[in-house]
Amino acid sequence: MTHRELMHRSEAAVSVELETPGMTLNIGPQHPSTHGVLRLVAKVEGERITEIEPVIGYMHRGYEKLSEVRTYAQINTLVNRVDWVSGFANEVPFILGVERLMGVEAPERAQWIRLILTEFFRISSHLLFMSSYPLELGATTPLMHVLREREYLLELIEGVTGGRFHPNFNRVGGVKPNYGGGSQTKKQSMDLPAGFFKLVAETMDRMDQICDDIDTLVTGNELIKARTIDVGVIPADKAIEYGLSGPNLRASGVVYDLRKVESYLPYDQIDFDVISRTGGDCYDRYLVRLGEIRESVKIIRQAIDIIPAGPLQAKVPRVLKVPRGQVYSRAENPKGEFGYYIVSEGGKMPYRLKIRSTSFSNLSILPWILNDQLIPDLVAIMGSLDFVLGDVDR
Amino acid sequence: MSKGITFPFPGLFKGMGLTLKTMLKKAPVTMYPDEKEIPVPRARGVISLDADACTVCMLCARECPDWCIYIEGHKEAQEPAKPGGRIKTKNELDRFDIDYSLCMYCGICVEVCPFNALFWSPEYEYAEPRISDLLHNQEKLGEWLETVPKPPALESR
Amino acid sequence: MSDQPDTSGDTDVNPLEDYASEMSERLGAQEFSVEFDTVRVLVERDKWVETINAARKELPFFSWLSAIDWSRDTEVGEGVSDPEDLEERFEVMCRLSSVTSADGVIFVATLPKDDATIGSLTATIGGAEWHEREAHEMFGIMFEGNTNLVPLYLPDDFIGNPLLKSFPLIAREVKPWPGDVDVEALPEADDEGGAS
Amino acid sequence: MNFWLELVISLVVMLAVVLTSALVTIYVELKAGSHMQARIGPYYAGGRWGWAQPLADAAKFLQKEDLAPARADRTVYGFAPYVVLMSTLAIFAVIPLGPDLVAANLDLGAYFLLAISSLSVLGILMAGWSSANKYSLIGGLRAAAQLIAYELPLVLAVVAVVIQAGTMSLNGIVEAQQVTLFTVGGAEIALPFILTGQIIGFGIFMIAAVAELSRIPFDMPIAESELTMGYLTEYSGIRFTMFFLGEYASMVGLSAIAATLYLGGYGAPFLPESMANFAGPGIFFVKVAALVFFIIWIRFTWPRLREDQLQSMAWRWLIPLALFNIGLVSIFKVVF
Repeated sequence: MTHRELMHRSEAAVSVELETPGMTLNIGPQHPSTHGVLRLVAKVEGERITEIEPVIGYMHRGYEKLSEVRTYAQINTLVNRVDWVSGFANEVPFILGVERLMGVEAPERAQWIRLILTEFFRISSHLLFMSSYPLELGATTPLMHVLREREYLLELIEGVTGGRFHPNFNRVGGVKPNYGGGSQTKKQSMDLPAGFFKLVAETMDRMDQICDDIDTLVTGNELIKARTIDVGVIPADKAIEYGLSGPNLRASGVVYDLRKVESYLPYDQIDFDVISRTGGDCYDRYLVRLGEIRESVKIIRQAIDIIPAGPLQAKVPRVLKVPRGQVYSRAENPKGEFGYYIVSEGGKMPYRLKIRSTSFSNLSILPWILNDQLIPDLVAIMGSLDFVLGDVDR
Repeated sequence: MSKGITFPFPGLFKGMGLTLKTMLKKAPVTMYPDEKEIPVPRARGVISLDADACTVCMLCARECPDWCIYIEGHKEAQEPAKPGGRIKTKNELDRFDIDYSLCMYCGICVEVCPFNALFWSPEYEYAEPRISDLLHNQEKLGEWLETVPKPPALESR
Repeated sequence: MSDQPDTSGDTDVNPLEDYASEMSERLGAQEFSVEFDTVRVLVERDKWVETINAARKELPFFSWLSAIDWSRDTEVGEGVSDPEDLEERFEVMCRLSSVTSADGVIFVATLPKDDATIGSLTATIGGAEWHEREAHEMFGIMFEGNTNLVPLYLPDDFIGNPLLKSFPLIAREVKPWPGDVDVEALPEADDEGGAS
Repeated sequence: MNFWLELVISLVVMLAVVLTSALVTIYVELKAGSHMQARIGPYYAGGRWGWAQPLADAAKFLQKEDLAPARADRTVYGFAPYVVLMSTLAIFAVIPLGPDLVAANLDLGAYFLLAISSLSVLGILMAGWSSANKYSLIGGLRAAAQLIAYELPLVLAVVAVVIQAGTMSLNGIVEAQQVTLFTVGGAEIALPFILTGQIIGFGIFMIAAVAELSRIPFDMPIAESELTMGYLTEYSGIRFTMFFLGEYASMVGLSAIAATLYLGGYGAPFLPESMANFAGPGIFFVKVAALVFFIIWIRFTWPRLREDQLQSMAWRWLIPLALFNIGLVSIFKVVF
């Protein structure tokens, strides 16, 4: 008999005498476990949640509206701020969509650089989860250990793109080819800096090491297991119905990874596995992400061996005017399916840009999954969904 | 007990071994004010301005997504190169301000500048107690110019 | 993008075309279009819920739901390319996709501006609730059957539907554009590029 | 000696010992915890190693405004921290630092300890209820539930010690651990209780003690990721300092009890009787420090359990185990 059933039974026995009226508990918008400004209005009886209403929008920046007054190059600086821990991975589907509308294709080297940087950001995003999730369960040390290692990765990203979080490195038709700024500096290429491959190899060894450390500190820890196994189980049909994607979907037993099914970036030339689990509980979601870090390390190791020399950007007009058309372009963001529906009316700015952000859909399951859970499990479940509020509110 | 938990709780004690090991090692910390963190050459720290190169073409101010660059200028007549030659007009920069409280460090202005006037510098120590002090004027932007590093060498492959 | 069949050229050989036509025929949809690998199937407003529920048998994954405001009255950004021919309307879009392949279809329903009402998907798709709430507050579209159409992002006392083309973007109106002060005409960047 | 003089001296000495040990514990937690997390921790305060950090923190807290929520029950709210601190200080009155170095040598020392250490929950409940904050209330109630669940294994573990020692006086218990058990090559060997059949009891005592201290992995009453700060949510300034000091003082206090009951108190295997009053406090300090470090160590390694898991652990595992332990010790006592 599980704890939960026991709890139910004992509560039933007690509630005959001790009838307590419910209470409304307002969690957030300023609360340590809401990752920013999520607010949850929970009706609780004791510690058990009987009804929950998530209130979002405290960080609504109106990116869809702002995009309508910005050129495509300017939008690129916005979209990497939607989910700010995976900035580059957000730029990729947007730029791919614009490229599809314009009929340009990025040169091969640019595609590989995109792939490598996307995987960097995947590791970075998952490492952030590895640090924040144990913190939500009360363990403070993984945070420091993991962020320490993530710093090496961010420095690597900064060395290539100039930005740690918001690279703004994708350009229509490739990646940023040169520094810009007049004839002298314009010629100075933004290609990978010297020693990059060696540094990547070293950093990837570090990533393997930190994965082992995470295993020691978190995965094998019995208290973590007690808190996460069989907690917050999302069955596959519910996950599909609510549009959960990425590791959250794969933990429920649906093996669906856009890197395999959509043919974008040269993922088809790389040998990697799609990590999935079948339980759908918090522990499985955690394990899928940990496995994906290891897979990404594998991908990057292969990619730095394959990457060919060549130009960074295809020929594109100086002033970007995108032909009329509508396109839905999506890619596997660290958190799941990230897509853009771009409606162009032939101008310099899109007529409408719909951002299909991952966390928005991932979080929409909250009212269903948090019903009849305990307050401590609320924190465990919410954390395991790995959302970024900027990605929810856009 | 939930599944996957075995009695002597080996995981708990393995974790304690790791924290103890970390405690005995030297902490990988840069002691910041005493010891400066050196950013990579490409780091987007602050934008520096070479005012002499600027021709007040307004491209950067127009392309800026945040509208945080303010430029003013006037035309000035220039002495003709040889006596009797045509009098040229030249644009003189009066004001070039970047409001770093609005800037989102995207680098579009540096990219679009056609005259080698804007550069990225990796400097980062310009936090201010008052938000209005984050508006850097022409002189201040010019001071950053000497901190602009040479671009790094490129990977051979 | 590299290995995708090029759809902007000859569309006859595109397998997506066959897929879309078969799909729309089976669902009894009005028409379909395939551009840039994006399959759009037009659905009658009255058959919206029914069609999507039928389509979920093979495309179970609910990806997103949103709308477009096709309008001549454009306060922000660039308007449509041919304002004269434009039929003012809302398009409600819902994307379903497979969880085994790259297949995915965007279902589109057209709503007139004066009667922007459509059936709600929330009875069968739990995830549609937030998306419908968003479309409701951003465009003012009513979803019949969704009992919880309270604002999702905006404050409770907010007036207006921000994503309508006629809704001004205040941030761009309270501050003058710094690029507006002109000293001289824009130099032709291409000519000047190698000058200095 | 004059009774009053003795009282004043022991009061001042005990107070100094308690406050110093609390501050030192805070410092060790800051510093050791930082290094476990690959950080430096306190660095500037006081010049070297940031040794003055706890003092600086205390000075900062004292300057802060003493806030109380508008709807708080001010009397209870203001009084709660002192109840907690008082119950903690009282623990130290009976802890023997040497054969004669004890503020009050009670015959029922162990009984007094258990009674007084559970008083702190009263203060916590007062704090939780009077704050007029739902998080505080839940935190306070969790603390109460936790205390009820863990007081029992704690008492049962101590009962086994009392049975083995045959006395409730703490001095008596320490002396019972100095009794020569056997001789090896002329050296008289006396072993603390942890090595003579109380290993299970020690485990139960430490688990229950950590639970009573509300520290990770049992810090559900505070649980900052769930309840922001539990019953401490609304406290600031001097009252928060009282809670803070109280927490660390009781950490030292419970470690001192554990050292006395299981680790032989001020005694050491080869320590001659005559030296006990001089070397005793040092030896005792080392033992307490080891236990305090252990508690800090697990705080920086483990996550937090869930309240219902903690309850089920207490009622389904610890209490039966403690009863079993009593039985075992009793049989042991009767047979030998």
